[in-house]
Amino acid sequence: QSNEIRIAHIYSKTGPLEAYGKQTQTGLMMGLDYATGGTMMVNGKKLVVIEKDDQGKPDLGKSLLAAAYADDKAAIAVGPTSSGVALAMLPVAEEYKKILLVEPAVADSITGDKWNKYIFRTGRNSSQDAISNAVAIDKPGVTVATLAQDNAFGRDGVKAFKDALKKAKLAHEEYLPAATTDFTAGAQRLIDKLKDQPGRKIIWIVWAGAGNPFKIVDLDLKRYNIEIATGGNILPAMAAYKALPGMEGAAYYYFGIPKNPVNEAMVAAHYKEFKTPPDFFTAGGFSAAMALVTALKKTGGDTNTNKLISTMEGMSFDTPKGKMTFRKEDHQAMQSMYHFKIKVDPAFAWGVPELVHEIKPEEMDIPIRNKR
Amino acid sequence: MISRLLSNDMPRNRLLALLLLAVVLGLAFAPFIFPGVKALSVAAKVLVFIVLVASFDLLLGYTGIVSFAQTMFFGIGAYGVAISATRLGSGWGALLLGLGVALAISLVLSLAIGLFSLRVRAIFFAMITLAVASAFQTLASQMSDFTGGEDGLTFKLPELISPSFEFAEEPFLGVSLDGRLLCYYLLFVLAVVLVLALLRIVNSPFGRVLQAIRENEFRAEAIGYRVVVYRTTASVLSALFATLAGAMLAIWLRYNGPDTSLSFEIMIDVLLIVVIGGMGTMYGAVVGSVIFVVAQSYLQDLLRIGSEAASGLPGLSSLLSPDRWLLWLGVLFVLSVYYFPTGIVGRLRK
Amino acid sequence: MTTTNLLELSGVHTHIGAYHILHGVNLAVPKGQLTMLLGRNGAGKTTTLRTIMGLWHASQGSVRFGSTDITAMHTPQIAELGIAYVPENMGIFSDLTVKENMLLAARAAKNADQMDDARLKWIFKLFPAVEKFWNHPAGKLSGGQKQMLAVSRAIVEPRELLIVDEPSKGLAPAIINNMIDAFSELKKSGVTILLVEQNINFAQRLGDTVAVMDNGAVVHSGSMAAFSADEALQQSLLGLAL
Amino acid sequence: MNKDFDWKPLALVPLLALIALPLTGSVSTWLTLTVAGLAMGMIIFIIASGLTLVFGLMDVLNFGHGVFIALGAFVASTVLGGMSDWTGSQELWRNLVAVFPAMLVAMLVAGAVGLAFERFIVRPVYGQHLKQILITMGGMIIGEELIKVIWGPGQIPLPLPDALRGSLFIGDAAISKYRILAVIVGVFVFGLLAWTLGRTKIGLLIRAGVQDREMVESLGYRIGRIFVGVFVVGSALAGLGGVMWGLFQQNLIPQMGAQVNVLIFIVIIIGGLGSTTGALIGALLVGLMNNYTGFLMPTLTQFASIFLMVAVLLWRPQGVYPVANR
Amino acid sequence: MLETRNLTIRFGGHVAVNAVSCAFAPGTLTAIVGPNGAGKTTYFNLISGQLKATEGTVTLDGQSLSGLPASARTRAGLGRAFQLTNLFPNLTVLENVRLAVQATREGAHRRGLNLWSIWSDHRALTERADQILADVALKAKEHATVASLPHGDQRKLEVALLMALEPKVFMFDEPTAGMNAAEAPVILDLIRALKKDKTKTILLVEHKMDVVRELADRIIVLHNGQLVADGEPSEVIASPVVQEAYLGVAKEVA
Ligand SMILES: Nc1ncnc2c1ncn2[C@@H]1O[C@H](COP(=O)(O)OP(=O)(O)OP(=O)(O)O)[C@@H](O)[C@H]1O
Ligand SMILES: Nc1ncnc2c1ncn2[C@@H]1O[C@H](COP(=O)(O)OP(=O)(O)OP(=O)(O)O)[C@@H](O)[C@H]1O
Ligand SMILES: [Mg+2]
Ligand SMILES: [Mg+2]
Repeated sequence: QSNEIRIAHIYSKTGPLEAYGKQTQTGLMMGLDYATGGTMMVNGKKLVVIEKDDQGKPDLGKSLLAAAYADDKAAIAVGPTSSGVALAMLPVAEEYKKILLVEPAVADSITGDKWNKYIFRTGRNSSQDAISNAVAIDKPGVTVATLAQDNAFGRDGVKAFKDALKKAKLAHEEYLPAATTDFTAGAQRLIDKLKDQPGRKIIWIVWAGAGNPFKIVDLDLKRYNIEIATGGNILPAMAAYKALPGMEGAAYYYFGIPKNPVNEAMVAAHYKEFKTPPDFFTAGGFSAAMALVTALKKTGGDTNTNKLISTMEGMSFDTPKGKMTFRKEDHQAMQSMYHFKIKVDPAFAWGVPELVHEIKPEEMDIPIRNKR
Repeated sequence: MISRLLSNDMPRNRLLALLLLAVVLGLAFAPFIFPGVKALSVAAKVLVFIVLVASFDLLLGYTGIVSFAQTMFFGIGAYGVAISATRLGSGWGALLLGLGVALAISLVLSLAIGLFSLRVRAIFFAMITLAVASAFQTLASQMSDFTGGEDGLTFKLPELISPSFEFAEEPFLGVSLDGRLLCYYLLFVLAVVLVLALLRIVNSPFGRVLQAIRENEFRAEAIGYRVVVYRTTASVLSALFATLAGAMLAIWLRYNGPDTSLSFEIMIDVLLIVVIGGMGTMYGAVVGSVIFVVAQSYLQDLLRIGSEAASGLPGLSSLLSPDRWLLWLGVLFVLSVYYFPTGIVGRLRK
Repeated sequence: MTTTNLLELSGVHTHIGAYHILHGVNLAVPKGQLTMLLGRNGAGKTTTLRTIMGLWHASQGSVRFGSTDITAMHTPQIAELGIAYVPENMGIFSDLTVKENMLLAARAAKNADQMDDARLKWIFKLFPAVEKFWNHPAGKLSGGQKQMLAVSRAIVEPRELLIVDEPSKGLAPAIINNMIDAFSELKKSGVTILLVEQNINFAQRLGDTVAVMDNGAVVHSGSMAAFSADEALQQSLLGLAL
Repeated sequence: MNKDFDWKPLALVPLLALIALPLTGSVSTWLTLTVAGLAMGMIIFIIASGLTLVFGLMDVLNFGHGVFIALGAFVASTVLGGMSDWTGSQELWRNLVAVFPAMLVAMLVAGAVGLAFERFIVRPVYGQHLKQILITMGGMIIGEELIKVIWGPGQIPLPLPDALRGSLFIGDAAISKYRILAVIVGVFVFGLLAWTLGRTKIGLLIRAGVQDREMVESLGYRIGRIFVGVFVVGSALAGLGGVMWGLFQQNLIPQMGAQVNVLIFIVIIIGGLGSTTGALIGALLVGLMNNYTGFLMPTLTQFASIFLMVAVLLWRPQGVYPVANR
Repeated sequence: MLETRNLTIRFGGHVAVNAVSCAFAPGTLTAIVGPNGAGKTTYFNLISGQLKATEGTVTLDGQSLSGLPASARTRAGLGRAFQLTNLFPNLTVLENVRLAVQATREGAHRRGLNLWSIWSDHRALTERADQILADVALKAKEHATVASLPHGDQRKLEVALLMALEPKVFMFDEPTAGMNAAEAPVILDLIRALKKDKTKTILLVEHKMDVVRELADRIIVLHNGQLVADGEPSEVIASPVVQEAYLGVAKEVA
């Protein structure tokens, strides 16, 4: 027992987010492998990953996490894929006094008002997403309207984005039901609000899910000089960007952008194993692994929770996205984001984001929202 | 005595009686027989489903009404507890208030749906409830200030039934005596009482009229029963019991969200359990819930063993992959309709 | 007179679920004649007809139609051989109109215009209600009107054998007369008919041969004339004298 | 039939549009919304048309219908993926040449799977609604999982061929080109269905078979085969609908079938279970209603079609064209 | 006293029952005859509330029944057996009858809504049901499910349900149709016994003229929805309307 360090990875092996969850798992395993130099050992202790499938169901995630800590004696847990599951899990970590390293659930409240001291997060939060986008398009003379899902994810995103806009003017916020398939009506409202504005006009879209809001370009926004901006996404979703050459925004990750040895190693390993580039969530899983191994190495393989917490607070570690640092106050990993511009390259099935500017953590003022 | 308790509706088959006895004993001593957090969660889920499915059987099996809104009432119960605990704190008062409000809402809603829709064709009723239930789900995620949206609500309950409460230092038979255990037994008692109550209802003169209506509504009206009254009463009762089941779920999980109590998936599980167990027999709800919930909870583990065994055969192992557990659940759906047309209870009693 | 049998059941046993209903039915329906099948309620008459039509299958014994063994054939195939069947419950498609009901029975017609006019006229004359309610939903007809429609459907096209289960029930006396006329005309045109009937007068006026069932077996068969004459036999088989 | 044709439901469509006119404010906005809504209605009609046959006429509550829609879309993505030369072309005819075989293959595959579905899943439960719900639900789950096995669990793109992107303009109002294609396909499907069911005996036979299968067999029809045939056609139409829906969405997820289920059930119910004209009207009303509420009160869009259904049922409890007296 | 006044129903243009006014006194058996489609069943439907009259009223002992639904009319004392058998197919014979007994005995509407007593405790109901089954000679089959009964037995059960309701007014719609000549007397004996009671109003739709002749105190004739004759059985049967429109001149068979 003492020769093992058990890590539970709870994620959507099945369910609507299956594809995302699997990327995380791939990244996590690759990351552990890379960080331990292929040995899967830290200080003579073997790292054992226990996989659990939350199916995207919060209640299930909750009981799985409890079972992982209690029945499987996991020292640390990683996951989950969906924010809803993560929020249900937070109290369990507190109950069992064990660390939960959140990756890639994004809701702000995980490291905000629902946070407790056992929670760390390597993944970016909604604010980081929104603020980096704001930084990317915030210029004087620009008029922005937002198009978002009418749920907590969309509204949080727009709020953070709005708060971060300093120079540009916000003309309108459009919220559509998450299940929207036909965007004509929403687009028409946006056009009505924007068409008579002076200067550069941008619709900033924050959308996750099945619908495809980019179809609104079919209404020929160019007539009114309206542009579209949005964040990055997984590769299949970026296929829609092919129709939007020149579109700008800020992304969490794209395999071609960060230039560092860790990323190069990951991309190479991924090509080797799957013949495809790593995606969004692969990078996340990899980062989580790097954080874990870095911390465990520092404690000398000791999994005592309090010791781990004090080690990890303020800890910096290398990731495919460069250096990240767990902020002491809310345990959120501070990280770079990437201002990109879409280029169409026939060699790729998706619109290729080209780096315009790396937005360093210092350039973003990410609010601390927990009540510590 | 036992026969009165069961409202003179005895299992009428030795195997079924043994099975039921095993289920009751198993659930009564679950914390001691099946150690571990997961096992206890599964047992608690079984208890909740028994009540939920039994409440649905009152509607489907006994009255012959196909409704897809059962999870809506289930959700109302769960949200009632969740919202009041979130807003009013973790006292018993808040818990009971939430439950009371939830029951009242379910009553009004089921009455309204019942009076409107029971007049249209049966199949329309089914589709209308489907639509209403999906609208309700949307509503729950749109009113996120109140319901926590898609993320749901995590809340605290009275100390006595919370895991942190320990009423004895020493574990008993290897089981730590804490609030979680008390919570489980609270659920257990509730489930027993509610199922016996439902059994009483279906074996009352009222229950017989419901069956008559299921068989031939026109004739039931002709011999003097006001069909609308009976059917509406049945839908309301069923909604109230489902609400109670929802509250039980929320009490156990100390969490609630749309996926947990409102999703269509749960509705389908409930339908399937009714059919596997045997429609129109409360015992079917009990036996079906145990079998289904246990199978669902351990199917992935089972498949993992299967796929490891089949790892030599690439095609088979990708089908046996634990990630494709739903595939096998689907197959279970199909097979159970093929081979248990009258359900387990029906087959045993034959 | 030597007659060949158009339909012949020998030693037919039929089970419905766990129940053994027919216990070795032997029944011959001579070609060109009208055979009456009599018996108490529950004797197995309906079951016999359904077994002939392949709606239930005999577990033992055989059913022959002309030179074909139809014991194991499926209902549509049996019907295609030239058998029309009016079931006990009439089998009216109540959502469809009378016209549509008739059209379905007319297999050769692709649409209403292609139905045989002369034959329709004849049917309308026998059963005026069918014409009167031509475009009404059949479910709205009165009990007797439904019965008329059911029989009309069976005769909308010529068939070699007509099997009818209690056609006279619920019909007004005047219509029963029409029905009798119809069956005698059909018989004249060479159609073989097998009728189950409770209305003894009806049976007596039309039948050439008779078979009496009891407890799932045929207990008597012979010519109608002989049966009519033998009161003691009637008394013992049916519990009444004709 | 034409003399006493019931025109009232038909008038609902322009009526709804007229009511919306003053509410939307500007004529060009109204026109954009109306045309888009009608075209959307046509797409909905195409995906619902198969269900008119299967649920409406055959009375099979097929909750698995959505899986055929998904299947059609995924098959199309494979076919179109292999013809990128044609889809990537700027010329309309080349694009259409690519889309056409995609539709054909999708229909063939969906129809073939429908054949198996009928045989193994639906056949034992004709006439038993509850069991139909369960067993087809099981079929749906199996189908969805098999799609995941074949095409992977994630989202995959189905880009619209180049020449079908963008819009045409009437004054200030924009009409996307793809929707015009959808209208053409929709009208074609409608014509074909209306003709088959109205001018041949097949519709009658199915309705009769649902009521009293034994009697139809006793009349000498092999109702089993007819049912298989209709089910296959229904599935193939769902496959076609899947291609149209997929190209409209431009990306596909395995769950897409389940997502449209409620929508198409609503359309069929409004239409009166089995009436092709009714389904068309239902689809157009839903399409318009969604667009108008989407513009006027976006938060209520999700409830718009349900509201519409309840309103229609209050007016005509059997749907706009109850099939019994079509 | 059951009375209909000006009772009318139209289906589109078709007037199925046309302004029928008629009173039926307790202690009499009135036979209703008429060609198929004359409106006999529809007339019953209007009286018992299965159809809503376009015009006209139905009163029972001075109490108006017009606005009431079928169930309320049954509770007020109208009992009805159907022409096309209409039972609870998957319940047993005994349960069918027991349900009917429960429906009307001793203020039993409340008993029907009784959620909490155990059904099988109500012994009196079972005993009464058993007795009725004995009356219609179905006792031997009381545990059979209805769906498996032959047609004739289902007809008997149909009558048994009516008996169980113990109504003031008995409405029989061709009770012996499809019943074997040896079995029919069971039902006819029951009707005779009811007649002896002298307090019951009995309406009987029947096409078999020998039955009508023997049982009826009075015959009314419906033709195309209209009441065209009313009176003594022998008179009515002899009248030209009946001879021509109904019996098909003198070729009587039944
Ligand atoms: N579905 C069934 N299941 C079980 N038994 C049945 C079924 N149908 C009929 N029987 C039984 O079969 C026997 C014969 O019934 P059948 O209907 O053939 O009688 P019949 O001679 O036509 O009577 P009737 O004159 O009343 O119509 C009866 O005892 C009946 O109870
Ligand atoms: N719901 C309805 N809609 C339209 N027409 C109807 C309806 N019910 C009955 N009719 C018509 O009213 C007429 C009277 O029918 P009814 O059933 O009362 O006849 P009946 O006298 O009982 O005949 P039978 O002796 O054949 O049973 C028939 O022509 C029938 O078609
Ligand atoms: Mg019979
Ligand atoms: Mg009648």
